Amino acid sequence: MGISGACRDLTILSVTPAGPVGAQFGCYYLEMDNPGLDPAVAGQFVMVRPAAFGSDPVWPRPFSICRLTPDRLTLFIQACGRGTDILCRLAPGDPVTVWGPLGQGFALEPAVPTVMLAGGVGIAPFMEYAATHPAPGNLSLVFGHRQPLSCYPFAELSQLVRAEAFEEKTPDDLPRFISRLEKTVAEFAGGLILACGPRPLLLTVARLARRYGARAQVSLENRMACGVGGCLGCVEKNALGQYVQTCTEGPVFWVDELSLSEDA
Amino acid sequence: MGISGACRDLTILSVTPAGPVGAQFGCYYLEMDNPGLDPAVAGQFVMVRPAAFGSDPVWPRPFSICRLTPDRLTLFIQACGRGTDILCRLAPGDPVTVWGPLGQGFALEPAVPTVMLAGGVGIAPFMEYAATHPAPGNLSLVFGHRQPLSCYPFAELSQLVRAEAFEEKTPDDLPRFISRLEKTVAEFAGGLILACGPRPLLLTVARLARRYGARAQVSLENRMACGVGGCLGCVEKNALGQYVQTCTEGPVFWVDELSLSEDA
Amino acid sequence: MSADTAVRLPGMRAKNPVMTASGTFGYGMEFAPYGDLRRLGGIVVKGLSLKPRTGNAMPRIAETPCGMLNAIGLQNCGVEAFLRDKLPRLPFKDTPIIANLYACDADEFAELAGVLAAEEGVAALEVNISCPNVKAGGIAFGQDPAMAGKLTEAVKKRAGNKPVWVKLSPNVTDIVGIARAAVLGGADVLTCINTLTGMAVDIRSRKPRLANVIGGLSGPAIKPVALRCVWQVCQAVSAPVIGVGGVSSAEDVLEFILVGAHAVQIGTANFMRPDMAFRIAERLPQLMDELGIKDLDEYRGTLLAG
Amino acid sequence: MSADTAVRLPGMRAKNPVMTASGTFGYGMEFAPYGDLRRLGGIVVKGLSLKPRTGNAMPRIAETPCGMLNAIGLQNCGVEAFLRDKLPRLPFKDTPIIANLYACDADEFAELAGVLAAEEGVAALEVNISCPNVKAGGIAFGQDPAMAGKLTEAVKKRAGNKPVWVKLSPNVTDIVGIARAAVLGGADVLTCINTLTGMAVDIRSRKPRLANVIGGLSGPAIKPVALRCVWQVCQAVSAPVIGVGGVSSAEDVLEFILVGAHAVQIGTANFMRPDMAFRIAERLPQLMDELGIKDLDEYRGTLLAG
Ligand SMILES: Cc1cc2nc3c(=O)[nH]c(=O)nc-3n(C[C@H](O)[C@H](O)[C@H](O)COP(=O)(O)OP(=O)(O)OC[C@H]3O[C@@H](n4cnc5c(N)ncnc54)[C@H](O)[C@@H]3O)c2cc1C
Ligand SMILES: Cc1cc2nc3c(=O)[nH]c(=O)nc-3n(C[C@H](O)[C@H](O)[C@H](O)COP(=O)(O)OP(=O)(O)OC[C@H]3O[C@@H](n4cnc5c(N)ncnc54)[C@H](O)[C@@H]3O)c2cc1C
Ligand SMILES: Cc1cc2nc3c(=O)[nH]c(=O)nc-3n(C[C@H](O)[C@H](O)[C@H](O)COP(=O)(O)O)c2cc1C
Ligand SMILES: Cc1cc2nc3c(=O)[nH]c(=O)nc-3n(C[C@H](O)[C@H](O)[C@H](O)COP(=O)(O)O)c2cc1C
Ligand code: FES
Ligand code: FES
Repeated sequence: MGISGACRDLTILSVTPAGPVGAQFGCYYLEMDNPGLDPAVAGQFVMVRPAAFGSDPVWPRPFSICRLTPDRLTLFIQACGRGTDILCRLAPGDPVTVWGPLGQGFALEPAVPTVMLAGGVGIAPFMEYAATHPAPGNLSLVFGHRQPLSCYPFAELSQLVRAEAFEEKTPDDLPRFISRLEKTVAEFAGGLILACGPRPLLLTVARLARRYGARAQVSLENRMACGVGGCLGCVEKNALGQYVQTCTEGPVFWVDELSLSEDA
Repeated sequence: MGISGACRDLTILSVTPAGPVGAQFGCYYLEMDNPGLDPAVAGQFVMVRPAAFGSDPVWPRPFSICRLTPDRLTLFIQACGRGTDILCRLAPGDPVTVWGPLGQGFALEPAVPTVMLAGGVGIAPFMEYAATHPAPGNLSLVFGHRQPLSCYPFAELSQLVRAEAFEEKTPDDLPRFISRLEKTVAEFAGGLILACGPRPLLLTVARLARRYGARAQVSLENRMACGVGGCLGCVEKNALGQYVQTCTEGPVFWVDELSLSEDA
Repeated sequence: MSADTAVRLPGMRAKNPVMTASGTFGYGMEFAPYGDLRRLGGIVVKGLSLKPRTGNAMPRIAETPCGMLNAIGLQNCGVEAFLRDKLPRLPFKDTPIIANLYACDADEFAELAGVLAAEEGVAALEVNISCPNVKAGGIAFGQDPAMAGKLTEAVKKRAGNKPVWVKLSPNVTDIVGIARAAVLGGADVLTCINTLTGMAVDIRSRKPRLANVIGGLSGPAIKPVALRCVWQVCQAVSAPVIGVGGVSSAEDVLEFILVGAHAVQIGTANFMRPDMAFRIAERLPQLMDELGIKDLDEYRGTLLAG
Repeated sequence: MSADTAVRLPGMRAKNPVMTASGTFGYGMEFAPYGDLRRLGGIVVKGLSLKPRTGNAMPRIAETPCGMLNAIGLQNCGVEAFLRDKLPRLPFKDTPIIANLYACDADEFAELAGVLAAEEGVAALEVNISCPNVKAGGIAFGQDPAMAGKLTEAVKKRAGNKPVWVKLSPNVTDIVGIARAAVLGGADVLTCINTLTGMAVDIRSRKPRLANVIGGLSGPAIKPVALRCVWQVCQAVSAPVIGVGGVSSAEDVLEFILVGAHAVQIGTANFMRPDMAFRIAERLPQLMDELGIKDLDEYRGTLLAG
């Protein structure tokens, strides 16, 4: 039995706000010691359960691996509910249980022009992707965001790859962002498109990829209870109409493997 | 309507270990700002609910007022379970809801020789009692404890009143402590005896008080859900065989008001 | 504040749907230091019997994950002392005071109803046919449709012009059957739900955590069960339903109204902080504004299901 | 380690009472990276039907206070694929593998039992007469004593020498009545309990949180109800009972054994951390040592009640 996926009791090293933190928003880096997790493929995730959860909330929380090095696991977390609030208030030394890397990561085709389409915290796995890509010159990022740009690791990513940000301030910005996406998908139709972010973004990318015959992957953020294929709660309908587990067969899927719908 | 008992959202100022802290034990001082609680009678208590409880545990936790000054509320808390563990891990700035002073405190008879019999954290209300007593020369303390003496505010109390400590290390120490108690009860049979601590201690004091015809009060630590008389969960049988609420009629009772039994 | 929180119920008008649940708010005055009782939509007082009751032995309460067990055993001062000492102190002109009735058989229930029906200060009679914590009667009434129907009828006959609320137990195979029987028996309003029967033990002392062994489970833990019961009952009967079980926020109030409830009762959450019901009543119109809900009639039962 | 955790059950011996609950441990292998499956007292696999089932629409799960709702709808690969692809990979020689059966009527249940009874790797058949998440059959079998008895009989006839476990629903007025009927029908073991029916809604979208609207409540929140059911059933029948519902620690295991259970199943707690069942199995003998419990037979059902 490999140690891949085994359940580890780690310790928080630091919790750092990524930028300005407000009553309604806030993004944080969580750093933990890494006592020997298997190397990750960017796009894989971990399940996280701080001791502070007690029996409520019951579920652990899934997070993309933002960065995994031999001595550090870094997550990039947006405080947006009960669980993430508790996580982002942890202090150095606090115990947290982590299992992973889990699931299927993004395809890596070093020689192929690749664009990362990220919405909000969907930027997290692209840190690892860019940092481990052998030819970052072939990589671009298009990033849509609502919180101030300084809340995200956008500056860091811009140092590694060609990066462009698009702020969504008013409802009018959405159609403009979508046409920006359309331009990108068309441009990369012969390359590789990777998307991570809110479901509406993924649905748009899937639709555009189909229209332009582009090869595209999306990373789903379905509700997960176990993260290891045991509960059948996280499923998504595949192209054959069967339900497949997002946690083991995904979270990253080729868009043509799925028949994506609004609900999840 | 007075503000007595009104529910206040306070802020933790400090959490300080009272002495050595081990895996199995640990006592802490919790200091909070006091935005205008009513003055307390020593022996009264407050109900405490940190925001960190969330929905679990459901109940707030009752604590004796260890010290209440116009600008500070201090509690002395032994970490002994889920709720107290959470409380003793709070950090300055953390929000906590408090209501009180609640219930009936200890009798104050300045001219009468008074002995405080405390077991473990039962010492907490006697800090307030000694600090506010007009004639501390009439006060003595007999203190039974299992954790190291430095875990308790014993040194501070010794500065104010005549104080004696008795460490219970082995099961053999118990009968010796009980005979020490008997000596004290006999000695103060004409004075006032106040007891606070684990139920077996209180039962012993009640029994001895009866034997020596002493006037004695005990402070009960019954399980409480509401602390304000609303749930009828904390009751104790009075001398008439009726159930009375410990939170409103107590926690301090004259021993002859009650018919104390083992269970609670 | 533009949102209208008012609720019309048979024979009464509540300024908001936030009431307190029987047994969790004393006789009302215990909570007066923590808020203005007139701000509440209604106050259901501790279960009353004809004669005073001592209640069960200690321990009577135990904490459980996101909930609690109780086996108070309906300790109460008796209806007479209530009417003499407690009711006059309550602001019954401003806030409906609902008496919660407990008795061992239908005759006693009817007699109790008769006594309370004569009181101006009592706005409605809530019949507890679902108490799991007493030996005689109690829950059995609430587990059999025929008995529930007959009992309701007996109470209704003596209730004069007071609306009769029947409080249902979730400890049944088919809560809808009981609900229908109660409505046929004359119930004006259904209260859903009383506690779930549960138990807790101490592995060290090997004793049950309640002297009564079995008790009633309440608190946030049971909210999903309460919502399901309210939803099912609202689909089946046209009498107004009051949702009870785990309500601890204004959001929870709207959840119950969304599945069809007219109002809610706050129970265990009153123990979380004694000003809970007041805070929820204050927060509700703000939340309605945020969600663009103008009044509750418009929102009630609009769940997009199926 | 001096404590003996072994448990004798009809037709099998478990090295410890820590089993996993159906639907919460996949087909077993999903959890192999997190512990040695041979360390478990038993593995109950995801509910199986004769033909593969797609299950319910999304969303299928929702978090609730100290618990969760699910309406998976018994998605499974079908008994054939299970026997071909899953069972051979499980350590059935070292740990009892229990098949959990779901079907729409008694004939189908019997047929399924026949298929499974022929398999060496299957230690027992657990009949799910209590699933709240499927339209046909499901919970109805578990809510009527006569139906529960007949169904058990039908399965037992085709079960050959495999012990038949019947899994009871808590959503009934009288669980003891169903338990007795199942035992009369030939049940060798009773599993208590399946999930409580519950519901959750989203006040903003006004949609139910489960596409199926109603789902099954599980997790620590329901432990008091599960303990009460196990206690009541153990008082009434002599068949061994397996306790399920909110078990998430070795202490919880002893609570169920104290009220009379032979073993327990870990369900929702497997989601809290995937090595949960392994950790509990490892911790149990230490805890028994601490409490001076030499073996479980000595401790079982010794609650000091009444
Ligand atoms: C594979 C994967 C990778 C993810 N990576 C990141 C990341 O790198 N950074 C980040 O900030 N977030 C990430 N998320 C989302 C993150 O898991 C959720 O924001 C988090 O679980 C919300 O928990 P909460 O308790 O704060 O919110 P809640 O109060 O529980 O709910 C807030 C919202 O989050 C949704 N949600 C709740 N639980 C889950 C769950 N278990 N899975 C998915 N959605 C849930 C709810 O439906 C609700 O809409 C990822 C999700 C998945 C599935
Ligand atoms: C009037 C009063 C004054 C008190 N003063 C102090 C004090 O000054 N300092 C101090 O350290 N402790 C004091 N206590 C005891 C303190 O309330 C309990 O230790 C605390 O509630 C335990 O909570 P927990 O979650 O840590 O323990 P749990 O994990 O809940 O249980 C540990 C033990 O504490 C008991 N317990 C749990 N909840 C309560 C409750 N609400 N009331 C009473 N006992 C409970 C349980 O039965 C169990 O035996 C006082 C209790 C009362 C009633
Ligand atoms: C301590 C306590 C005492 C109760 N006493 C009564 C009672 O006397 N009559 C009654 O009908 N219900 C009684 N109940 C039930 C509550 O009114 C309510 O139906 C139940 O607790 C569920 O709501 P909750 O989860 O909000 O507490 C009592 C509940 C508790 C916790
Ligand atoms: C996601 C999920 C799926 C389940 N699927 C099944 C099933 O297929 N068959 C069955 O008998 N019980 C099923 N159950 C019920 C559990 O086996 C168990 O009886 C219940 O969850 C209570 O235990 P717990 O609180 O430990 O989870 C399922 C439970 C959950 C949470
Ligand atoms: S989260 Fe449990 S199967 Fe995917
Ligand atoms: S704690 Fe509720 S009445 Fe005393």
